[in-house]
Amino acid sequence: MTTRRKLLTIVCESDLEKKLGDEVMAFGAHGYTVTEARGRGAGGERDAAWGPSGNIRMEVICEAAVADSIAAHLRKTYFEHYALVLYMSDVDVLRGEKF
Amino acid sequence: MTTRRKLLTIVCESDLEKKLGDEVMAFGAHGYTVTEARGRGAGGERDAAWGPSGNIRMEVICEAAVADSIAAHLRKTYFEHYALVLYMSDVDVLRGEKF
Amino acid sequence: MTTRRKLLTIVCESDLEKKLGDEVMAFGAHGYTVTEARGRGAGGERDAAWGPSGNIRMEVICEAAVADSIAAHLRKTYFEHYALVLYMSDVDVLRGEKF
Amino acid sequence: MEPVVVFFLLGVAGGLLRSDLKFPPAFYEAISIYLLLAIGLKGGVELARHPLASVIVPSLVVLALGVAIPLAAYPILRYAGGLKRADAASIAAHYGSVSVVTFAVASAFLVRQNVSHEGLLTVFLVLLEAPAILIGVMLARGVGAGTAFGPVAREVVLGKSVFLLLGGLVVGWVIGPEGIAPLGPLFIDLFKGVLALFLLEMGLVAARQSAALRRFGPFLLVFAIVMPLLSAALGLTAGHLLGLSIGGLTLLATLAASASYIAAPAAMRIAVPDANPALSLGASLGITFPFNLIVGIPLYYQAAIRVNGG
Amino acid sequence: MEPVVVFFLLGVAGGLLRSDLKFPPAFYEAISIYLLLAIGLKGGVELARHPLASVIVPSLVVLALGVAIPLAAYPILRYAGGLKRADAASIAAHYGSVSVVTFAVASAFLVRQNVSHEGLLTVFLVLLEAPAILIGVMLARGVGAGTAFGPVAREVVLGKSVFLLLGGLVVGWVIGPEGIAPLGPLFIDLFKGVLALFLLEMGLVAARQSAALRRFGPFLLVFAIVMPLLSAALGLTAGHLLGLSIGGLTLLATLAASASYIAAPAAMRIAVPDANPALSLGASLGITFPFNLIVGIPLYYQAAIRVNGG
Amino acid sequence: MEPVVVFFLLGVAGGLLRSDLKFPPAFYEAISIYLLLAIGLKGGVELARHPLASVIVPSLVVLALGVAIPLAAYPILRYAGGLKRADAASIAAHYGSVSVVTFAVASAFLVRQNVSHEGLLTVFLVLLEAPAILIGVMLARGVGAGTAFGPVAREVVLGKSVFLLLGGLVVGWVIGPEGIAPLGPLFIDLFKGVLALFLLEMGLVAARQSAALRRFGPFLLVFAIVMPLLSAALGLTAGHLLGLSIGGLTLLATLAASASYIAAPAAMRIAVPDANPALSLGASLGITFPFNLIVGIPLYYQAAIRVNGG
Ligand SMILES: Nc1ncnc2c1ncn2[C@@H]1O[C@H](COP(=O)(O)O)[C@@H](O)[C@H]1O
Ligand SMILES: Nc1ncnc2c1ncn2[C@@H]1O[C@H](COP(=O)(O)O)[C@@H](O)[C@H]1O
Ligand SMILES: Nc1ncnc2c1ncn2[C@@H]1O[C@H](COP(=O)(O)O)[C@@H](O)[C@H]1O
Ligand code: NA
Ligand code: NA
Ligand code: NA
Repeated sequence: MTTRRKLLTIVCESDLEKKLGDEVMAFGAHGYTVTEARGRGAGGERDAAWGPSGNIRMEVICEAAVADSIAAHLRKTYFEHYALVLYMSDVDVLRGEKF
Repeated sequence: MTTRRKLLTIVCESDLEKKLGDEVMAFGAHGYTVTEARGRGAGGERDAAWGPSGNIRMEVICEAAVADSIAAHLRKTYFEHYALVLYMSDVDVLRGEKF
Repeated sequence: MTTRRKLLTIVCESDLEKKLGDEVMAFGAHGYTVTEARGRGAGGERDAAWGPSGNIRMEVICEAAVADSIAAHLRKTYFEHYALVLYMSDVDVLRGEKF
Repeated sequence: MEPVVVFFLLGVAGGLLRSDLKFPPAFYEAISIYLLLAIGLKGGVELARHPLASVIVPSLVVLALGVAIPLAAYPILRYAGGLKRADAASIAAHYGSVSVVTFAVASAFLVRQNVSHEGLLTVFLVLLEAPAILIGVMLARGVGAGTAFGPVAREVVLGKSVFLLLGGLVVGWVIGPEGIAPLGPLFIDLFKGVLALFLLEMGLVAARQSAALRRFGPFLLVFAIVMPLLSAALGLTAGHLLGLSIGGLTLLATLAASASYIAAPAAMRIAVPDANPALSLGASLGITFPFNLIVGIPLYYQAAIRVNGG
Repeated sequence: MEPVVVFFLLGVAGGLLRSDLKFPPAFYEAISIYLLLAIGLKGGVELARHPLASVIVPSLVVLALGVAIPLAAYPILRYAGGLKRADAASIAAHYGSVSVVTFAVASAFLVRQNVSHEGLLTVFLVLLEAPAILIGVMLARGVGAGTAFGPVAREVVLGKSVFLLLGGLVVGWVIGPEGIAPLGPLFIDLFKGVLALFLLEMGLVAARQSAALRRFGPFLLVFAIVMPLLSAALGLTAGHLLGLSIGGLTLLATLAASASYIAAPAAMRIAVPDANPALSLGASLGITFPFNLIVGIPLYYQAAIRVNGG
Repeated sequence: MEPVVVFFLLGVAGGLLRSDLKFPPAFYEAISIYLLLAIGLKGGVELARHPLASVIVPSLVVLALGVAIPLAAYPILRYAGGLKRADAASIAAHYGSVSVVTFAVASAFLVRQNVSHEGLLTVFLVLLEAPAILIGVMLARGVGAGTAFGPVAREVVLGKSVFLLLGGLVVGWVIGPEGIAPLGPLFIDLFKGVLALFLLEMGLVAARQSAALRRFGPFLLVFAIVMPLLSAALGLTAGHLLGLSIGGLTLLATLAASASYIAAPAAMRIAVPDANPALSLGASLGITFPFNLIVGIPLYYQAAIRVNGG
């Protein structure tokens, strides 16, 4: 009944939302989910108290190969200059063909 | 110390929140967590700019059997007509008897 | 390319955010991500309609040992008197040294 | 052109140009709450000036109007438009119910024309919100044994739109003109400015809805312009029966012509799952809403003058 | 009845009927920030009219009141009510601290009665917010060696309630009457309307809180009505000592009688984890808050007339 | 001191004392939308009083100013400050662009001095927002073959700041003085109060930004105070060329001296990733913004008097 897919979660500064969304789709994902977030990390506290200090948390369910290519792209494009954290895990989805 | 449980995550249109919450409990879950979300998928962009275009993201930690019966119910009830995505994974919880 | 780490997720009443954030860092985590949440559980409905009824959802990616010591601390400190749910899973991260 | 409508056009421009302007969801919610409550309050204060008994007959006429419009729309959608049952029923519900903001713009229009209207009109607004939604559910499901209308009725009446309008009406009625005075700076003076902000946001949203509609061919587009004209005619007829003033006629025609995009979508989404919300919202918000704002309201006003003068 | 209280009742009705109306959390927060700041500002402007030295003695008396009330409440809760130590201490803290919104409603009440009051009262409001919370922590933990009050004190004073009230007070005092004039349309004229909105929301919340209270039996219910009366008597006594006017007496009695549901819950939740927040919020917000709004304020006003006239 | 600046200082105090006061993100957003739109509207209504042709030459002069300031700032940052290319370019863009809130405070300052200004100034505000950002991107990337300015230009012009200012300007121009009248209670009367709220929030934020700056040594600190003075001189020169009044000169000098912390950061973050945002925000928001509010505006006003009188 279920199919195994990758769940790729990205936490990064809000300013990247639009660009990231487009890129994720371009790499072959069929959708994503975004929530507002705040947090702390190597770049200090990002408390979402005003525009430039907010984070987003983006989740992408996709095939492992797509997840890998998105991750590789983000690593190359954003790791050096942006506050961005990325992690992956396995999830079981219904309607596997959707992702 | 920890017990293995299922984490069932549902992303769907906000209008379903109340109904879904009640159903999830009726199927034997003992709680759930909801966050506001937006996203993209087969149904296009849902950007939460106004009421009808918002999503929610609901997480339910429960026993595998409960997760399966919730998933089956949602598949039957909502897949055809609603923007709804659902996935499952294993998590380790403290106080396993709580879930 | 990726390293395995623990993803510790905590759902609890908003009032704890500041204290919890500090404690998590003190136990050796290098960051965390917070989103606003609401939910239902043993303590009834927490619908975020006003200050005292809101939840937060905090995610910490860290080494397994750190996750365990945070979990042990939270269990000891908060389980008895606070609405707090906690679960763990494995995730694969890039830049493992970051976490 | 009514100034607040210019804000709507700015929003539409932003939407079409894909500006990244977006109102935070909480801001949109807060403004909605304010507008609904303020309209209710103002209506309640007006109402306090009339004996309550005089409300009963007009209310029944208006309820009939709220039932007649969706019943008239449904066969058009189903047989002329060839839409499937659920969609026809859902769209009929949207057009039978009302748009609170269209009502507010029409009121602003009347103020600019120095035309007054009966306090009762806000009661009509509240009365027209719910019945069409119930009719829509019946049309979709049939009036069979298994159908439970209770939950839907409950949902609509305790849903925030009706609750705030009705609640405002009752509070306004209880506290009366002197009670409202110290609240006036918020609920009266700011009203039009907040309405302008809301219309800016609705312009952004409407631009996207009308884009979605393009996929569904010309029938809905024509329907979304012709149906309000038919409904307005029904509204004028009912208003004439009730002997309304020119202002009252204009508002009742506008109410009839307007299509819901807040209460109806939420209710239909749950009660009639197999109706496609892109169709009903595309028509009601993407076409009928701008049409009424720009063309409809002045037209209904002209028609009201003829009806009242005739 | 004071108009804003009618909004509260509407909210209670919505809560009891389980309407799906809900203020977005950000809206609730924004309104709170506004109300606290506006009250502070108004008080600060008033204060600018008095020499600062004249504030010292009254302040000490009021501080004593803020210590006395929780010390009086604690034994009642602990021994008459049989509550466990943490709960008795936490509830005592809530009742010793104050409800800013109850204060605002009492001020509105006085405006309607055409009764003025001393500018000092806003200072009293700020002074009464914190001490009871510290007393509550002491009662719960004992004044032992290991107890660190610094963090709790810091938390309360820099917490947003006290910071905004006190900050507003200072800003109002600095900019004075001419400085506030151009800010008046926001901070003065809109005040009562925003208060009405807030009371609508608090009604929704209070309805749920009082439901939670039912589980805990009749003692708390009685306490939540009798304690404000006792505290009001203490407040009137203190006010009489200070020679306050009828308006000032009414407000000080109201402050004494009111129970905190913003600052105290947040502080007690962290400082006294084993106190059950459903008890303290159920009593303070579910019973005492509505009681003061509807019955208490007019009563304290009558009492103030007697005290002042006597 | 201008009253709204006192709110800024309260925010700074809260930030330094680490108060837990925090505006919800949606509230911050809502206030920004309001302020930008209100400024645009007011400017548009003013503009409606002038023939449109008279705008062209001044606009070109002001555009030149918007290009000149970042070109002047860049070599200072790069060679005197030893900053790397991307950082120098990004900071230059921030200082060439403008702070809408600084402009609003300067307008409020002029109102208190009873000094009027040309309606054109809001147009200048809009015109100065974008060019420096494009110059900054060019400075960072070079004007090579592969550089696509289209997306950046699009981003800035359809970004919410410029869209709301420009949109407000157009709407104000279309609806004119009578159209704005019923919207005045929201967009005019409340303006200063909302500005005060916004400044409170910006104080909280600025306190944190200036802390971040400490890590980067004294050069940026000096730059953040000297650069506005240079820019103000350029602004006064341009304004003198255009024959502006004292009020107009003050505002143009303030615009030139102000540094962007809304539009520029968002654009530079995407277009020049290797620039460190802590540097540019630390300088523009942590130092220059408070400097202009407290010292700069009165200074530019004095200078404007000399220039205009000389
Ligand atoms: N160890 C972590 N666990 C969870 N979230 C993190 C962690 N580290 C960083 N983050 C999130 O990622 C954002 C950027 O991280 P950084 O680039 O390390 O500053 C932070 O603001 C957090 O929201
Ligand atoms: N591949 C995906 N990964 C993560 N979230 C998704 C994905 N596809 C859809 N979603 C979410 O589920 C919602 C409904 O999806 P859909 O029914 O495909 O339109 C979207 O608005 C997204 O928030
Ligand atoms: N089974 C569950 N699955 C997901 N979230 C839960 C669950 N139980 C509780 N929660 C969350 O944890 C919060 C506190 O739970 P409790 O202490 O059980 O009242 C709730 O308000 C929910 O947000
Ligand atoms: Na209608
Ligand atoms: Na008290
Ligand atoms: Na500048």
